[in-house]
Amino acid sequence: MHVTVRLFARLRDIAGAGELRREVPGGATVSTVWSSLMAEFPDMSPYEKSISCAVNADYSRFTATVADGDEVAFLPPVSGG
Amino acid sequence: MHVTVRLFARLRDIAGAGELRREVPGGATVSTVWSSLMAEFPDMSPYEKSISCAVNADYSRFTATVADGDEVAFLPPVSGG
Amino acid sequence: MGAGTAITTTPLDADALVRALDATGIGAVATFVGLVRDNNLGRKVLHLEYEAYEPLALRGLELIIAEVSEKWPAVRLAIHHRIGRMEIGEASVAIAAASPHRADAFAAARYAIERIKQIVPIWKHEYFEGGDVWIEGATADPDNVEAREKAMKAACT
Amino acid sequence: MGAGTAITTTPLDADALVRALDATGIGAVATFVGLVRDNNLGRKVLHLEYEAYEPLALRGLELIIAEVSEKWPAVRLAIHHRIGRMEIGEASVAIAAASPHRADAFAAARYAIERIKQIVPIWKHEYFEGGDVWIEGATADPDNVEAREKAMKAACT
Repeated sequence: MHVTVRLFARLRDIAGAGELRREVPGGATVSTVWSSLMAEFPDMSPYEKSISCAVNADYSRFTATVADGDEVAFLPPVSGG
Repeated sequence: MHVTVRLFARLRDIAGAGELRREVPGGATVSTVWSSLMAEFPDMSPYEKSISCAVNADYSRFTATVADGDEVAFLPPVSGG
Repeated sequence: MGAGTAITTTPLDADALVRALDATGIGAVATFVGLVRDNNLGRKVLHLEYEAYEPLALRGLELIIAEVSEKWPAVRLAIHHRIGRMEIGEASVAIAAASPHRADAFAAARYAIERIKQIVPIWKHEYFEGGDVWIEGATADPDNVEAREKAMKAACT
Repeated sequence: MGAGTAITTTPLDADALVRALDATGIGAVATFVGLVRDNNLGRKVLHLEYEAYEPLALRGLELIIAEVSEKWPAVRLAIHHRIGRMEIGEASVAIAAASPHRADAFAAARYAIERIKQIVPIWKHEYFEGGDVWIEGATADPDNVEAREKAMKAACT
Protein backbone atom coordinates (compact mmCIF):
# COMPACT_ATOMS: atom_id res chain seq x y z
CA MET A 1 0.00 0.00 0.00
CA HIS A 2 1.01 3.65 -0.38
CA VAL A 3 1.00 6.69 1.85
CA THR A 4 1.65 10.34 1.19
CA VAL A 5 4.37 11.70 3.43
CA ARG A 6 4.17 15.42 4.24
CA LEU A 7 7.29 17.21 5.42
CA PHE A 8 7.72 20.74 6.74
CA ALA A 9 10.38 23.30 7.55
CA ARG A 10 13.82 21.74 7.89
CA LEU A 11 12.57 18.22 7.20
CA ARG A 12 11.26 19.48 3.88
CA ASP A 13 14.65 21.03 3.16
CA ILE A 14 16.43 17.77 3.99
CA ALA A 15 14.14 15.69 1.74
CA GLY A 16 14.15 18.34 -0.98
CA ALA A 17 10.36 17.99 -1.20
CA GLY A 18 7.31 18.67 0.97
CA GLU A 19 5.40 15.69 -0.32
CA LEU A 20 6.58 12.14 -1.03
CA ARG A 21 4.65 9.07 -2.06
CA ARG A 22 6.06 5.94 -0.42
CA GLU A 23 5.17 2.27 -0.37
CA VAL A 24 4.69 0.79 3.11
CA PRO A 25 3.96 -2.78 4.25
CA GLY A 26 0.47 -3.70 5.46
CA GLY A 27 0.05 -3.11 9.22
CA ALA A 28 2.63 -0.35 9.16
CA THR A 29 2.47 2.31 11.85
CA VAL A 30 3.51 5.94 11.69
CA SER A 31 6.69 4.74 13.35
CA THR A 32 7.38 2.37 10.45
CA VAL A 33 7.02 5.23 7.99
CA TRP A 34 9.33 7.45 10.04
CA SER A 35 11.99 4.71 10.32
CA SER A 36 12.17 4.18 6.56
CA LEU A 37 12.28 7.94 6.10
CA MET A 38 15.28 8.18 8.45
CA ALA A 39 16.95 5.34 6.57
CA GLU A 40 16.40 7.26 3.34
CA PHE A 41 17.42 10.64 4.82
CA PRO A 42 19.95 10.07 7.64
CA ASP A 43 20.04 13.85 8.30
CA MET A 44 16.57 13.49 9.81
CA SER A 45 17.84 11.28 12.65
CA PRO A 46 18.47 14.18 15.06
CA TYR A 47 14.70 14.79 14.98
CA GLU A 48 13.91 11.34 16.41
CA LYS A 49 13.27 12.77 19.91
CA SER A 50 11.52 16.00 19.01
CA ILE A 51 9.30 15.08 16.07
CA SER A 52 5.54 14.76 16.28
CA CYS A 53 3.14 13.41 13.69
CA ALA A 54 -0.27 13.74 12.12
CA VAL A 55 -2.38 11.38 10.07
CA ASN A 56 -4.85 12.83 7.59
CA ALA A 57 -4.37 16.31 9.05
CA ASP A 58 -5.17 15.31 12.61
CA TYR A 59 -2.75 15.02 15.52
CA SER A 60 -1.69 11.37 15.86
CA ARG A 61 0.68 8.99 17.66
CA PHE A 62 3.64 7.06 16.29
CA THR A 63 1.89 3.85 17.33
CA ALA A 64 -1.10 4.56 15.07
CA THR A 65 -1.59 2.12 12.16
CA VAL A 66 -1.66 3.71 8.74
CA ALA A 67 -3.97 2.75 5.90
CA ASP A 68 -3.56 2.84 2.15
CA GLY A 69 -3.85 6.39 0.88
CA ASP A 70 -3.26 8.04 4.26
CA GLU A 71 -1.46 11.34 4.50
CA VAL A 72 1.25 11.01 7.14
CA ALA A 73 2.85 14.27 8.27
CA PHE A 74 6.01 14.71 10.32
CA LEU A 75 6.22 17.89 12.32
CA PRO A 76 9.55 19.24 13.52
CA PRO A 77 9.27 21.35 16.70
CA VAL A 78 6.86 24.18 15.96
CA SER A 79 7.67 27.88 16.16
CA GLY A 80 4.49 29.78 15.39
CA GLY A 81 3.28 32.88 17.18
CA MET B 1 -7.45 83.00 54.02
CA HIS B 2 -9.52 81.25 51.35
CA VAL B 3 -9.34 77.92 49.57
CA THR B 4 -11.25 76.50 46.64
CA VAL B 5 -12.90 73.22 47.52
CA ARG B 6 -13.43 70.79 44.64
CA LEU B 7 -16.03 68.04 44.98
CA PHE B 8 -16.81 65.13 42.70
CA ALA B 9 -19.40 62.45 42.06
CA ARG B 10 -21.68 61.96 45.05
CA LEU B 11 -19.94 64.61 47.12
CA ARG B 12 -20.71 67.09 44.39
CA ASP B 13 -24.35 65.97 44.44
CA ILE B 14 -24.53 66.38 48.22
CA ALA B 15 -23.04 69.87 48.13
CA GLY B 16 -25.03 70.83 45.07
CA ALA B 17 -21.84 72.27 43.55
CA GLY B 18 -18.50 71.01 42.31
CA GLU B 19 -16.61 74.06 43.47
CA LEU B 20 -16.92 76.05 46.70
CA ARG B 21 -14.89 78.97 48.00
CA ARG B 22 -14.44 78.74 51.77
CA GLU B 23 -12.62 80.72 54.41
CA VAL B 24 -10.19 78.71 56.55
CA PRO B 25 -8.05 79.72 59.54
CA GLY B 26 -4.28 80.16 59.12
CA GLY B 27 -2.39 76.89 59.67
CA ALA B 28 -5.40 74.86 58.55
CA THR B 29 -4.77 71.39 57.18
CA VAL B 30 -6.77 69.45 54.60
CA SER B 31 -8.34 67.76 57.59
CA THR B 32 -9.58 71.12 58.91
CA VAL B 33 -11.20 71.87 55.57
CA TRP B 34 -12.84 68.45 55.48
CA SER B 35 -14.17 68.80 59.03
CA SER B 36 -15.89 72.09 58.32
CA LEU B 37 -17.28 70.62 55.14
CA MET B 38 -18.80 67.70 57.08
CA ALA B 39 -20.25 70.18 59.56
CA GLU B 40 -21.81 72.06 56.66
CA PHE B 41 -22.96 68.89 54.84
CA PRO B 42 -23.60 66.12 57.40
CA ASP B 43 -24.49 63.71 54.55
CA MET B 44 -20.77 63.63 53.74
CA SER B 45 -19.90 62.00 57.10
CA PRO B 46 -20.16 58.41 55.80
CA TYR B 47 -17.20 59.26 53.52
CA GLU B 48 -14.90 59.98 56.48
CA LYS B 49 -13.21 56.57 56.18
CA SER B 50 -13.04 56.24 52.39
CA ILE B 51 -12.23 59.74 51.16
CA SER B 52 -8.89 60.79 49.79
CA CYS B 53 -7.66 64.26 48.94
CA ALA B 54 -5.61 66.34 46.57
CA VAL B 55 -4.08 69.80 46.89
CA ASN B 56 -3.54 71.83 43.74
CA ALA B 57 -4.29 68.79 41.57
CA ASP B 58 -1.70 66.56 43.21
CA TYR B 59 -2.33 63.63 45.52
CA SER B 60 -2.02 64.81 49.11
CA ARG B 61 -2.52 63.82 52.77
CA PHE B 62 -5.09 65.07 55.26
CA THR B 63 -2.24 66.26 57.45
CA ALA B 64 -0.93 68.64 54.77
CA THR B 65 -1.15 72.34 55.57
CA VAL B 66 -3.11 74.43 53.10
CA ALA B 67 -2.18 77.89 51.90
CA ASP B 68 -4.26 80.83 50.77
CA GLY B 69 -5.59 80.24 47.27
CA ASP B 70 -5.03 76.46 47.32
CA GLU B 71 -7.40 74.14 45.47
CA VAL B 72 -8.37 71.37 47.89
CA ALA B 73 -10.14 68.39 46.30
CA PHE B 74 -11.99 65.60 48.07
CA LEU B 75 -12.17 62.32 46.20
CA PRO B 76 -14.81 59.72 47.00
CA PRO B 77 -13.72 56.16 46.20
CA VAL B 78 -12.83 56.07 42.52
CA SER B 79 -14.48 53.86 39.90
CA GLY B 80 -12.71 54.47 36.61
CA GLY B 81 -11.76 51.82 34.10
CA MET C 1 3.96 59.78 18.33
CA GLY C 2 0.57 60.60 19.84
CA ALA C 3 -0.10 61.24 23.49
CA GLY C 4 0.67 58.39 25.86
CA THR C 5 -2.10 59.55 28.18
CA ALA C 6 -5.43 61.19 27.62
CA ILE C 7 -8.66 61.99 29.40
CA THR C 8 -11.06 62.69 26.59
CA THR C 9 -14.73 62.98 25.72
CA THR C 10 -14.21 61.53 22.24
CA PRO C 11 -14.57 57.81 21.38
CA LEU C 12 -11.49 55.70 22.02
CA ASP C 13 -9.47 53.84 19.41
CA ALA C 14 -7.13 51.13 20.72
CA ASP C 15 -5.49 50.91 17.32
CA ALA C 16 -4.52 54.58 17.47
CA LEU C 17 -2.92 53.99 20.88
CA VAL C 18 -0.83 51.17 19.44
CA ARG C 19 0.26 53.29 16.49
CA ALA C 20 1.28 56.03 18.89
CA LEU C 21 3.83 53.80 20.60
CA ASP C 22 7.47 53.67 19.56
CA ALA C 23 7.67 50.33 17.73
CA THR C 24 11.46 49.96 17.66
CA GLY C 25 12.49 46.42 18.61
CA ILE C 26 8.93 45.49 19.54
CA GLY C 27 7.76 41.87 19.29
CA ALA C 28 4.55 41.96 21.29
CA VAL C 29 1.63 44.31 21.73
CA ALA C 30 -1.08 43.68 24.31
CA THR C 31 -4.14 45.89 24.48
CA PHE C 32 -7.02 46.13 26.86
CA VAL C 33 -10.31 47.87 26.27
CA GLY C 34 -12.98 48.26 28.92
CA LEU C 35 -16.52 48.53 27.56
CA VAL C 36 -19.81 49.68 29.05
CA ARG C 37 -21.66 46.51 30.03
CA ASP C 38 -25.41 46.09 29.67
CA ASN C 39 -25.74 44.80 33.23
CA ASN C 40 -24.15 45.30 36.64
CA LEU C 41 -25.00 43.60 39.94
CA GLY C 42 -28.26 42.36 38.44
CA ARG C 43 -29.28 45.82 37.21
CA LYS C 44 -30.10 46.48 33.58
CA VAL C 45 -27.72 49.32 32.70
CA LEU C 46 -29.02 51.99 30.31
CA HIS C 47 -25.93 54.13 29.98
CA LEU C 48 -23.01 55.48 32.03
CA GLU C 49 -21.57 58.89 32.69
CA TYR C 50 -17.95 59.21 33.73
CA GLU C 51 -16.67 62.22 35.59
CA ALA C 52 -13.00 63.00 36.25
CA TYR C 53 -10.87 65.42 38.18
CA GLU C 54 -9.05 65.92 34.93
CA PRO C 55 -5.63 67.34 35.87
CA LEU C 56 -5.20 64.78 38.66
CA ALA C 57 -6.55 61.96 36.51
CA LEU C 58 -3.91 62.74 33.89
CA ARG C 59 -1.30 62.85 36.63
CA GLY C 60 -2.57 59.45 37.84
CA LEU C 61 -2.17 57.96 34.36
CA GLU C 62 1.35 59.39 34.11
CA LEU C 63 2.15 57.89 37.50
CA ILE C 64 0.99 54.46 36.31
CA ILE C 65 3.18 54.79 33.23
CA ALA C 66 6.13 55.68 35.49
CA GLU C 67 5.41 52.67 37.72
CA VAL C 68 5.31 50.42 34.67
CA SER C 69 8.59 51.85 33.33
CA GLU C 70 10.21 51.18 36.68
CA LYS C 71 9.01 47.57 36.82
CA TRP C 72 9.25 46.75 33.10
CA PRO C 73 11.82 49.15 31.58
CA ALA C 74 11.38 47.82 28.02
CA VAL C 75 7.61 48.36 27.95
CA ARG C 76 6.01 51.36 26.21
CA LEU C 77 2.56 52.07 27.54
CA ALA C 78 -0.34 54.29 26.50
CA ILE C 79 -3.59 54.83 28.39
CA HIS C 80 -6.63 56.79 27.24
CA HIS C 81 -9.71 57.16 29.41
CA ARG C 82 -12.95 58.51 28.11
CA ILE C 83 -15.29 60.67 30.20
CA GLY C 84 -18.83 61.93 29.70
CA ARG C 85 -21.83 59.92 28.57
CA MET C 86 -21.25 56.43 27.13
CA GLU C 87 -23.70 53.94 25.71
CA ILE C 88 -23.64 50.16 26.11
CA GLY C 89 -20.70 48.63 24.23
CA GLU C 90 -18.70 51.85 24.03
CA ALA C 91 -15.11 51.87 25.26
CA SER C 92 -14.44 53.73 28.50
CA VAL C 93 -10.74 52.93 28.73
CA ALA C 94 -8.08 51.73 26.29
CA ILE C 95 -4.59 50.56 27.16
CA ALA C 96 -1.77 49.52 24.84
CA ALA C 97 1.50 47.96 25.98
CA ALA C 98 4.32 47.21 23.55
CA SER C 99 7.42 45.27 24.46
CA PRO C 100 10.15 43.13 22.93
CA HIS C 101 8.57 40.09 24.64
CA ARG C 102 4.99 39.05 25.35
CA ALA C 103 5.17 38.38 29.09
CA ASP C 104 5.99 42.01 29.88
CA ALA C 105 3.41 43.40 27.46
CA PHE C 106 0.63 41.36 29.06
CA ALA C 107 1.77 42.08 32.63
CA ALA C 108 2.05 45.83 32.03
CA ALA C 109 -1.41 46.11 30.46
CA ARG C 110 -2.93 44.03 33.25
CA TYR C 111 -1.18 46.05 35.93
CA ALA C 112 -2.25 49.31 34.33
CA ILE C 113 -5.98 48.55 34.37
CA GLU C 114 -5.79 47.48 38.03
CA ARG C 115 -4.00 50.68 38.96
CA ILE C 116 -6.46 52.82 37.01
CA LYS C 117 -9.25 51.36 39.10
CA GLN C 118 -7.26 51.98 42.28
CA ILE C 119 -5.86 55.48 42.01
CA VAL C 120 -7.20 57.53 39.09
CA PRO C 121 -9.85 60.11 40.12
CA ILE C 122 -12.59 59.07 37.73
CA TRP C 123 -16.12 58.20 38.79
CA LYS C 124 -18.77 56.16 37.07
CA HIS C 125 -22.40 57.25 37.32
CA GLU C 126 -24.60 54.34 36.39
CA TYR C 127 -28.05 54.93 34.93
CA PHE C 128 -30.00 51.71 35.18
CA GLU C 129 -33.60 50.66 34.74
CA GLY C 130 -35.25 52.11 37.83
CA GLY C 131 -32.65 54.60 38.99
CA ASP C 132 -29.10 55.80 38.99
CA VAL C 133 -26.12 55.43 41.32
CA TRP C 134 -22.54 56.61 41.68
CA ILE C 135 -20.26 53.59 41.66
CA GLU C 136 -17.65 53.78 44.40
CA GLY C 137 -14.64 51.50 44.26
CA ALA C 138 -11.26 52.13 45.82
CA THR C 139 -9.93 54.90 48.05
CA ALA C 140 -7.47 56.66 45.73
CA ASP C 141 -4.06 56.48 47.37
CA PRO C 142 -1.07 55.93 45.10
CA ASP C 143 1.15 55.27 48.14
CA ASN C 144 -0.97 52.37 49.39
CA VAL C 145 1.56 49.53 49.23
CA GLU C 146 -1.05 46.80 49.64
CA ALA C 147 -3.06 48.07 46.69
CA ARG C 148 0.03 48.20 44.50
CA GLU C 149 0.97 44.66 45.51
CA LYS C 150 -2.56 43.53 44.66
CA ALA C 151 -2.16 45.05 41.19
CA MET C 152 1.22 43.34 40.76
CA LYS C 153 -0.34 40.05 41.77
CA ALA C 154 -3.14 40.49 39.23
CA ALA C 155 -0.40 41.09 36.65
CA CYS C 156 1.02 37.74 37.69
CA THR C 157 4.43 39.03 38.75
CA MET D 1 -19.43 37.57 12.56
CA GLY D 2 -16.12 36.87 10.85
CA ALA D 3 -14.07 33.73 11.23
CA GLY D 4 -12.82 32.94 14.72
CA THR D 5 -9.74 31.25 13.27
CA ALA D 6 -7.65 31.86 10.18
CA ILE D 7 -4.34 30.92 8.64
CA THR D 8 -3.81 33.59 6.05
CA THR D 9 -1.20 35.20 3.83
CA THR D 10 -2.82 38.63 4.10
CA PRO D 11 -1.86 41.26 6.72
CA LEU D 12 -3.57 40.87 10.09
CA ASP D 13 -5.95 43.36 11.68
CA ALA D 14 -6.54 42.94 15.42
CA ASP D 15 -9.42 45.38 15.24
CA ALA D 16 -11.22 43.18 12.70
CA LEU D 17 -10.84 40.22 15.06
CA VAL D 18 -12.45 42.18 17.86
CA ARG D 19 -15.31 43.28 15.63
CA ALA D 20 -15.85 39.65 14.62
CA LEU D 21 -16.59 38.63 18.21
CA ASP D 22 -20.09 38.51 19.63
CA ALA D 23 -20.17 41.59 21.88
CA THR D 24 -23.28 40.75 23.91
CA GLY D 25 -22.71 41.40 27.60
CA ILE D 26 -19.03 42.12 27.05
CA GLY D 27 -17.11 44.42 29.44
CA ALA D 28 -13.52 43.62 28.54
CA VAL D 29 -11.52 42.96 25.42
CA ALA D 30 -7.88 41.90 25.55
CA THR D 31 -5.85 41.56 22.38
CA PHE D 32 -2.39 40.29 21.64
CA VAL D 33 -0.39 40.86 18.51
CA GLY D 34 2.98 39.24 17.84
CA LEU D 35 5.26 41.24 15.55
CA VAL D 36 8.38 40.39 13.59
CA ARG D 37 11.27 41.64 15.68
CA ASP D 38 14.40 43.19 14.17
CA ASN D 39 16.66 40.98 16.28
CA ASN D 40 16.76 37.49 17.71
CA LEU D 41 19.48 35.85 19.81
CA GLY D 42 21.89 38.60 18.85
CA ARG D 43 21.21 38.22 15.12
CA LYS D 44 20.04 41.13 12.99
CA VAL D 45 16.82 39.79 11.45
CA LEU D 46 16.06 40.84 7.86
CA HIS D 47 12.69 39.18 7.41
CA LEU D 48 10.79 36.01 8.31
CA GLU D 49 8.92 33.38 6.36
CA TYR D 50 6.25 31.36 8.11
CA GLU D 51 5.17 27.96 6.83
CA ALA D 52 2.16 26.00 8.08
CA TYR D 53 0.57 22.62 7.71
CA GLU D 54 -2.60 24.54 7.05
CA PRO D 55 -5.44 22.09 7.75
CA LEU D 56 -3.81 20.92 10.98
CA ALA D 57 -2.86 24.47 11.98
CA LEU D 58 -6.50 25.49 11.68
CA ARG D 59 -7.49 22.45 13.69
CA GLY D 60 -4.92 23.45 16.31
CA LEU D 61 -6.41 26.94 16.57
CA GLU D 62 -9.90 25.44 16.92
CA LEU D 63 -8.59 23.16 19.63
CA ILE D 64 -7.19 26.14 21.54
CA ILE D 65 -10.55 27.90 21.26
CA ALA D 66 -12.24 24.77 22.63
CA GLU D 67 -9.76 24.59 25.52
CA VAL D 68 -10.44 28.24 26.32
CA SER D 69 -14.22 27.71 26.20
CA GLU D 70 -13.87 24.82 28.59
CA LYS D 71 -11.76 26.80 31.07
CA TRP D 72 -13.45 30.20 30.63
CA PRO D 73 -16.99 29.57 29.32
CA ALA D 74 -17.86 33.27 29.04
CA VAL D 75 -14.87 34.14 26.86
CA ARG D 76 -15.16 34.58 23.09
CA LEU D 77 -11.86 34.12 21.35
CA ALA D 78 -10.51 34.72 17.85
CA ILE D 79 -7.06 33.81 16.54
CA HIS D 80 -5.58 34.67 13.16
CA HIS D 81 -2.09 33.57 12.16
CA ARG D 82 -0.34 34.91 9.12
CA ILE D 83 1.98 32.80 6.97
CA GLY D 84 4.37 33.59 4.14
CA ARG D 85 6.95 36.35 4.06
CA MET D 86 6.78 39.07 6.71
CA GLU D 87 8.90 42.17 7.16
CA ILE D 88 10.11 43.67 10.46
CA GLY D 89 7.22 45.13 12.44
CA GLU D 90 4.53 43.14 10.63
CA ALA D 91 2.07 41.11 12.68
CA SER D 92 2.44 37.34 12.52
CA VAL D 93 -0.34 36.48 14.95
CA ALA D 94 -3.36 38.32 16.35
CA ILE D 95 -5.56 37.19 19.21
CA ALA D 96 -8.72 38.82 20.59
CA ALA D 97 -10.50 37.71 23.74
CA ALA D 98 -13.78 39.27 24.85
CA SER D 99 -15.43 38.58 28.17
CA PRO D 100 -17.82 40.11 30.69
CA HIS D 101 -14.85 40.63 33.04
CA ARG D 102 -11.22 41.57 32.49
CA ALA D 103 -9.46 38.76 34.36
CA ASP D 104 -10.83 36.11 31.99
CA ALA D 105 -10.15 38.17 28.87
CA PHE D 106 -6.48 38.62 29.82
CA ALA D 107 -6.04 35.01 30.91
CA ALA D 108 -7.60 33.59 27.75
CA ALA D 109 -5.48 35.73 25.42
CA ARG D 110 -2.33 34.87 27.37
CA TYR D 111 -3.16 31.17 27.39
CA ALA D 112 -3.90 31.21 23.67
CA ILE D 113 -0.52 32.61 22.62
CA GLU D 114 1.29 30.06 24.80
CA ARG D 115 -0.71 27.21 23.27
CA ILE D 116 -0.11 28.49 19.74
CA LYS D 117 3.60 28.27 20.36
CA GLN D 118 3.20 24.78 21.81
CA ILE D 119 0.90 22.91 19.46
CA VAL D 120 0.13 24.69 16.20
CA PRO D 121 2.11 23.33 13.20
CA ILE D 122 3.61 26.59 12.02
CA TRP D 123 7.32 27.14 11.47
CA LYS D 124 9.35 30.31 11.37
CA HIS D 125 12.19 30.60 8.88
CA GLU D 126 14.46 33.41 9.98
CA TYR D 127 16.53 35.30 7.43
CA PHE D 128 19.21 37.23 9.25
CA GLU D 129 22.33 39.14 8.33
CA GLY D 130 24.71 36.35 7.40
CA GLY D 131 22.38 33.44 6.92
CA ASP D 132 19.02 31.83 7.57
CA VAL D 133 17.69 29.26 10.00
CA TRP D 134 14.50 27.36 10.79
CA ILE D 135 13.42 28.21 14.32
CA GLU D 136 12.43 25.11 16.27
CA GLY D 137 10.46 25.49 19.48
CA ALA D 138 8.15 22.91 21.01
CA THR D 139 7.27 19.35 20.08
CA ALA D 140 3.64 19.70 18.99
CA ASP D 141 1.57 17.47 21.24
CA PRO D 142 -1.84 18.76 22.32
CA ASP D 143 -2.14 15.95 24.88
CA ASN D 144 1.04 16.93 26.72
CA VAL D 145 -0.36 17.74 30.16
CA GLU D 146 2.80 19.47 31.36
CA ALA D 147 2.79 21.86 28.40
CA ARG D 148 -0.85 22.72 29.00
CA GLU D 149 -0.19 23.36 32.68
CA LYS D 150 2.70 25.60 31.71
CA ALA D 151 0.36 27.62 29.51
CA MET D 152 -2.21 27.83 32.32
CA LYS D 153 0.51 29.05 34.65
CA ALA D 154 1.57 31.73 32.17
CA ALA D 155 -2.09 32.77 32.08
CA CYS D 156 -1.85 33.14 35.85
CA THR D 157 -4.63 30.69 36.67
